[in-house]
Amino acid sequence: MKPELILTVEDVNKNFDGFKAITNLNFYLEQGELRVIIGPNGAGKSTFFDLLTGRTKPDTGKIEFGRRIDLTAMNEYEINRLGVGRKFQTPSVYVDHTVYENLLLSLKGPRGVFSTLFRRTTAAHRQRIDALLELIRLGPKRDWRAGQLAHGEKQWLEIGMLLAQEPQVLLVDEPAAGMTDEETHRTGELLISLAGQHSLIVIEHDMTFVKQIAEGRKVTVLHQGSILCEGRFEEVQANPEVREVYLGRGHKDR
Amino acid sequence: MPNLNDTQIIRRGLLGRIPARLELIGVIAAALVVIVVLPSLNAFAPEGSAFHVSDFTINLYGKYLCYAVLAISVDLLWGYTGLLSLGQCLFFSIGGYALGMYLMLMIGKLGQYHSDLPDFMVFLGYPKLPAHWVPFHSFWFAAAAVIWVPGAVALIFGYLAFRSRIRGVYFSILTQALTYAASLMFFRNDFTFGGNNGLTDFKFIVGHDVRQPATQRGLYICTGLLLLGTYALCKWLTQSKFGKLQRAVRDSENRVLFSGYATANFKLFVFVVSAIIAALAGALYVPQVGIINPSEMTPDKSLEAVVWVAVGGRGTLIGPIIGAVFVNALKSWATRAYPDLWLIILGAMFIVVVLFLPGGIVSIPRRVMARWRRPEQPLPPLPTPPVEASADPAKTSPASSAS
Amino acid sequence: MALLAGLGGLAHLSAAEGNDATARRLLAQAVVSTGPAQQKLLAQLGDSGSPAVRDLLAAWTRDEILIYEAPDGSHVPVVLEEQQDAAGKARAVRIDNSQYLADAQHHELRFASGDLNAGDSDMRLRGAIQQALDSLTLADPDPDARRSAAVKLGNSQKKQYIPILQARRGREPDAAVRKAIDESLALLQLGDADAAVQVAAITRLAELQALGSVDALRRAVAASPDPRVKEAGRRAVQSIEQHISTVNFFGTIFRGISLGSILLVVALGLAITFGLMGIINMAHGEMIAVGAYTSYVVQNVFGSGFGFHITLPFSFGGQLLAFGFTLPGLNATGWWYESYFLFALPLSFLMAALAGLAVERSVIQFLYRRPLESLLATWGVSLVMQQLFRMVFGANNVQVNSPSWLLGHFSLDDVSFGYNRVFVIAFAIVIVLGTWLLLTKTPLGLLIRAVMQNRDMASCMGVRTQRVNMMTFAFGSGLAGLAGAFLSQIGNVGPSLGQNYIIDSFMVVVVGGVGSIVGTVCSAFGIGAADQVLQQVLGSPVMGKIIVLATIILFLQWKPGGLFSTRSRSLD
Amino acid sequence: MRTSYRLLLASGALAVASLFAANRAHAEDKVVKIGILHSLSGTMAISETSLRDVLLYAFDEINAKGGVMGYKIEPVIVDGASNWPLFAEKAKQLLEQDKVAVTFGCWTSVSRKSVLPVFEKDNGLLFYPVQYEGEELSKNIFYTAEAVNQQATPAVDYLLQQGKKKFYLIGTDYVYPQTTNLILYKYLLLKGVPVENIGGGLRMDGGKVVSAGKYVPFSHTDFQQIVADIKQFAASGDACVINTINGDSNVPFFKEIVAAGLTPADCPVVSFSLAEDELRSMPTKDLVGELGCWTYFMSIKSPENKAFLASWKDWLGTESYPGVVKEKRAVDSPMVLSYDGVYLWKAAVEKAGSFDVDKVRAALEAGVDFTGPGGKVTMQPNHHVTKTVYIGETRANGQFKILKEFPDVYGEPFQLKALDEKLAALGK
Repeated sequence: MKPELILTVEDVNKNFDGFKAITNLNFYLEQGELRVIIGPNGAGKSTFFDLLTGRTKPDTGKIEFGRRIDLTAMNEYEINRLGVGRKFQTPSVYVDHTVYENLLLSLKGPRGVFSTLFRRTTAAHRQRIDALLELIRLGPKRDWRAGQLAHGEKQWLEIGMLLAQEPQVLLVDEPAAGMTDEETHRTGELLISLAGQHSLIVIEHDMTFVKQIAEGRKVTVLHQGSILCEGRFEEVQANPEVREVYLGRGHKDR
Repeated sequence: MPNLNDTQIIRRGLLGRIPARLELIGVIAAALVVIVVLPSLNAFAPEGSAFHVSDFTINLYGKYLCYAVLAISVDLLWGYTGLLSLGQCLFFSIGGYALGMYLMLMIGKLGQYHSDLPDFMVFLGYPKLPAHWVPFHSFWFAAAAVIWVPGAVALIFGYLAFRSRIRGVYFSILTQALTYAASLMFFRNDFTFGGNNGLTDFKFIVGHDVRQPATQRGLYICTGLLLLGTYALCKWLTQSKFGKLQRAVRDSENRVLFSGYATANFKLFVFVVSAIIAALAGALYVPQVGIINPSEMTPDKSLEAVVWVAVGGRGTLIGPIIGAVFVNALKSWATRAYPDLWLIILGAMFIVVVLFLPGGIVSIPRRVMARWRRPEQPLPPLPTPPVEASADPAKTSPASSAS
Repeated sequence: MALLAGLGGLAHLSAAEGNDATARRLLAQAVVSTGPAQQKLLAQLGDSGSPAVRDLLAAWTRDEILIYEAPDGSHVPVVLEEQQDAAGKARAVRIDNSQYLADAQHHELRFASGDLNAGDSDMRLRGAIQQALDSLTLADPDPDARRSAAVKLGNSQKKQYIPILQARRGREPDAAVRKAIDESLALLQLGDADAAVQVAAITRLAELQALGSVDALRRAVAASPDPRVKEAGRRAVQSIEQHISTVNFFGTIFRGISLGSILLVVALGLAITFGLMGIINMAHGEMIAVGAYTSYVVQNVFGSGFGFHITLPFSFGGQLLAFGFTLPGLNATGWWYESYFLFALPLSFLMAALAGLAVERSVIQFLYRRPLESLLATWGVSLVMQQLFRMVFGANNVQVNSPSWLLGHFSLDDVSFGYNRVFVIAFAIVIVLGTWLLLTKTPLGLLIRAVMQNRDMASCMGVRTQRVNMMTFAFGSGLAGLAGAFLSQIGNVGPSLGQNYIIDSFMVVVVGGVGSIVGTVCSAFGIGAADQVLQQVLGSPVMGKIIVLATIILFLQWKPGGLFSTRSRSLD
Repeated sequence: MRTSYRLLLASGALAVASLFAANRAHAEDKVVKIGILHSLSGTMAISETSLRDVLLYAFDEINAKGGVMGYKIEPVIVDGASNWPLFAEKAKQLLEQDKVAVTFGCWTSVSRKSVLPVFEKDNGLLFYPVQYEGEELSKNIFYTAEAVNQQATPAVDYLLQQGKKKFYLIGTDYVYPQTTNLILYKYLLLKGVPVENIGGGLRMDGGKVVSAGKYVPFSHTDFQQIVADIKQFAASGDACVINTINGDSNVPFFKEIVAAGLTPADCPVVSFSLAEDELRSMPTKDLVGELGCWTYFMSIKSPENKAFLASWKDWLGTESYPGVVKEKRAVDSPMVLSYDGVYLWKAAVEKAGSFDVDKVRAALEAGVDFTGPGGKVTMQPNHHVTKTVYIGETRANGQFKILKEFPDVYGEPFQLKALDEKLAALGK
């Protein structure tokens, strides 16, 4: 049985003032899949996420969620409520709030103005937050303000905030940036453990990390706004074209 | 606990360190002095005694309290939500005009022409009261208008602005344009609100002679209660989950948006609430100063209100109150003692606060304490990158983020 | 001025000596006489055709004919020579015989301008002088002067001018003047008793599309019982009104472009500081005022000098604090004085750039990443600067005289083009081109664009970003200064000058699209044109302005990034 | 490094503090306090500072001659800062805290409107010196100012005499121009000028004209359209412009007039808000021949005026009040009317033998007079002043050449109603 598609992207084009950011992109993500996207700078990776999350509207083409829902007609928060969570390239947390509050604001639940005014925080909520704190290993720093955290910890916190939303699809942009090797490894393990229950797209530059999470999985290489090649990590690695445009220029070009 | 930098001081303010109960006691004590003690001394202490508070003083303080409420409304937007509105005085004035219209009609036949029409309509030859003036014979209609008119204006403008994601300085510039357009509108004589002269020469408010000290005292007490109420409301707002979200929007709007919150609705809600607060302040201001005219709604006045907040300490509730009272008291003194230098004092104060004291007056004790505790640790000479510059990847332009 | 008239009188002497000598004597008599005698003398002067007298008559209307009371009690009308001695006094030329005024010992007498009283003239007398002048002017070598004289005679509704005009019509070489004469003749004939003459005159007016004749035509139609006159008049009015709307149409276009140029000139500096650098400079208006005040100071230095004195309300050791300084004047006159504006332009740029530099170093350099706070701090700067202007230049507006080459206008088919307006359009084109060249074709421009696009990156690449910031801000401020220099020529110069333009400037930049010079240009002209068209349609400048502002707010709904957005996303 | 910086700051602060501490002492024993309530900062400071100066001059002059009934005048100067609620606050301060005997002040109508309730409530006394729209009569205010019939209507009379047939009305959109133009509109109709000869536009409400003329907002700078309109209006000759534009906007207006080639000979402009003081900041060579109408001109040749001007100049040379500009000063009607007001009040106090407001008011209403620089001024029972109206035309030196005088014009604040009645009687 063929697994259900969770994301369908077909013939998508996007121009910025004449600059072709995305050209004729076709992309399919299966339910529970973990997909890594690699590609040199300017390949259109972040724009791709922008398109998926409603931040940018495509000029042409269709983007569907679960084969039914047209994402191009929706804006960021509607798409998020559908179950698409996004982690930004540089960590985006509420620096003035404590770690606990950061997670509290991200918990799945009603998102209206009045519910934030009148809904009380229940014991269940607190338990869920405690569990998440455990997972991202920030339990001891529960009452620290997010602005005081180290870079890697902020990455973890953001991942925690993403998980608090209980999304179906996680879009993760360079999660390992600024982390120690040990932390990076742990992040990889976490992402792998999420696959199956969730669908994930991970953008990454760190080839060690990519290798860790993409071993045996499908990898997409973006180049100049379209897919250069797609396939198992090992195949892609061996592809001479890929080596030329990307690997050939050195691994960590950031 | 790690070092606090300036921005953190701004955000936490003085009261961040004071236990909630102590703060509550302080607020109640201050409220008692303002709302009970001062008016009592005005009413009962004999004139000439050391305890007597003159009618003039009560009236002056009443004005300051109105400004304090206005300042809180500015801070609710700017300090807590990061929206620097240069149009708060528009709402303040609309509130003032709404009540002013009622007061105008209450003059009745006591005006210059002994006509039921306001004087300026008589001599400009208006045959009858324009239709939109008629319902303002009712105090309750006017009181309702104080709330719904500015609320509606804020709702419409806010909806348009937030829907198209206008923020930061663009929001400031647009609110400035809105205020400017509105003041041009009100300056027009044809607009039936008295043009440049505005509304003035009030006689009665709900049956009381507005010029009597007792009435003024009553208005003063109402203003004090309004300030207390505003403080309580904003305290509740900013401490609820809603308030947390407000600050989240200020610090990282994209994160909030990508967490499934319709940030525009939140901003709109704050904008409308703060417009209504400003309008209530304006409505109480007008009978106390006795005039409302369009120069109250020029962009400069709104900027001045922002100065109060900045000087007092933004992102706190006590800061705007201190700032409004302090700057206006200074103004009352300086325009008398050094009229030529007043603008220089105000301008310089603003520059100094922005550059060297971003936390305002309320941050001073904290800064002093921070120095005293760690003398070897110098204060940051200049504020660190603050609120709106927080790293937010989605703010970069698509051209550069299309990596 | 006085000397122009005096010298003019002397120069013409040889040409038509006999005629002029008589005319001058008549004039001298006219100045000191009153009532009907004076009127009669003036009528004679009008007929004399003496060009020398014309300048003197004009001088009379400007109160430049002065009366010297001789020791014997007689009144001698004179004009003062332009050449002044060290004491500011000048020789006096007698009107009657064009000799220098001298006392009994033949010593030439010298006077300062305030020493003598002016020969009396009031509005009615000036009317009479004007008529005499008009008759004389019909023979003026300058066609413009002839034309305006002809128009005036036509409006006078006095039939006695018909023969004068007809005589001139025969000799007139200039087509425009002929047209004006025809128009005047027709207007004068419109009052004829004969219906046929009236109809001919009406037809002629319609052919000539005479703007000023509509009222007269309407009156004639109403007054005349003759149906032919009524019909012809009705048609003529219709046709001329058609013409008026055409004139208004083209006039509005021109005015829109000129207003757009002014907006562009004031907003261009802001497009640099706000658009490129992201600094919300609320003191931009004060930079404009710096430029305007610089023009004022330059004007005074070319004149009698400039000085100021401030007393602060503090005492120090019992002495009030005070300071000030004085710049000596060049006492330039004539074209040399009039050229002050050409010197004022670069100096305005320089002074405003220096002021910008000072503001950048003292305040803005700390606020590059805090746009909202730059807004607040620069507002403080603007308050301080306004008050400094008041202290140095006084709370009053100051007096700036436009050079004569910026006054006046020319007309094309009844659409008038003011020289100052034409100048601002040219000026706008020049500074936009200059700015564009600087930004795109020079190394500095490259650096500026690099720093503005990515400050950190540029800094990493070894660009001295601090310096580039300084230069850019100074440049933007300098442009504001240039705008100020120009504004001093069309408006008032006062401490709050800048406040009148600050909101407009921001609107122009925001509508144009932040960071886009092309956008600024388009939005300036768009807003200027919209403003003028709305004013024309609504008949109310205020409503026009309000609607423009409302439209801008709505426009930003549609295009939040402005016309030429460099970002395709929402505004951050 | 840091320490020295702080030291510098601290010593700077100390120096500033010591400056503020310096004070000027008054050591008079018998004094009467008089309030001066003008804007010394903000937009209106341009005009109002001169009034403060002339008041100080008048006080010094009176004090030098022994004061008022032996009391030396002590001025209490407050700044309204061009902020109307602040005017009300300052008025309260003067009346309730300083307990001044009388106040001289206000320029704009709105400032007067804002302090009026205060003066009525506290039963104070205010002298108001600046031409205004009338339609007001408070028992606590004495208007030495020109009423509309002491400025605008005489000017129109003069222009009609000069054979002008078409009148273009233009002003800043606020109550003074609106009211004045409405009065003039009715006045012109009454004088037989047809409606189509009154330019600028009309606005009707319920079949009645409620606004006549063209209006621009405050600080308007772009007059191209309007001047083009005037030019077309004036193309047929015998036209003139009635200008009630306020303040700053006059400069761009006249520059545009000059640029369009509209000369005073073709189409004179008569302005009601430009006096000598304003002309100092105007390019006067472009204005030569344009008209003005006031109840005082600096060029009046009476001995009183000559003496006044000489003594004023001497005073400027010797006074030591901070903020008084000494150079290039002009004197104009509002200043002289302020000055006249001081003497009218003094006369009334002396007549009443008391500073008591009610008694002084009664004395004023009974009629006191004073021969000032502009001629004799007499207080009327209706709180306005009978005085001489002058029509003048601008000269290149910023002075007016007097063309005509209307002696002893009775100030009449309520014009509109009277005109309406007259028009109704004529069936118009």
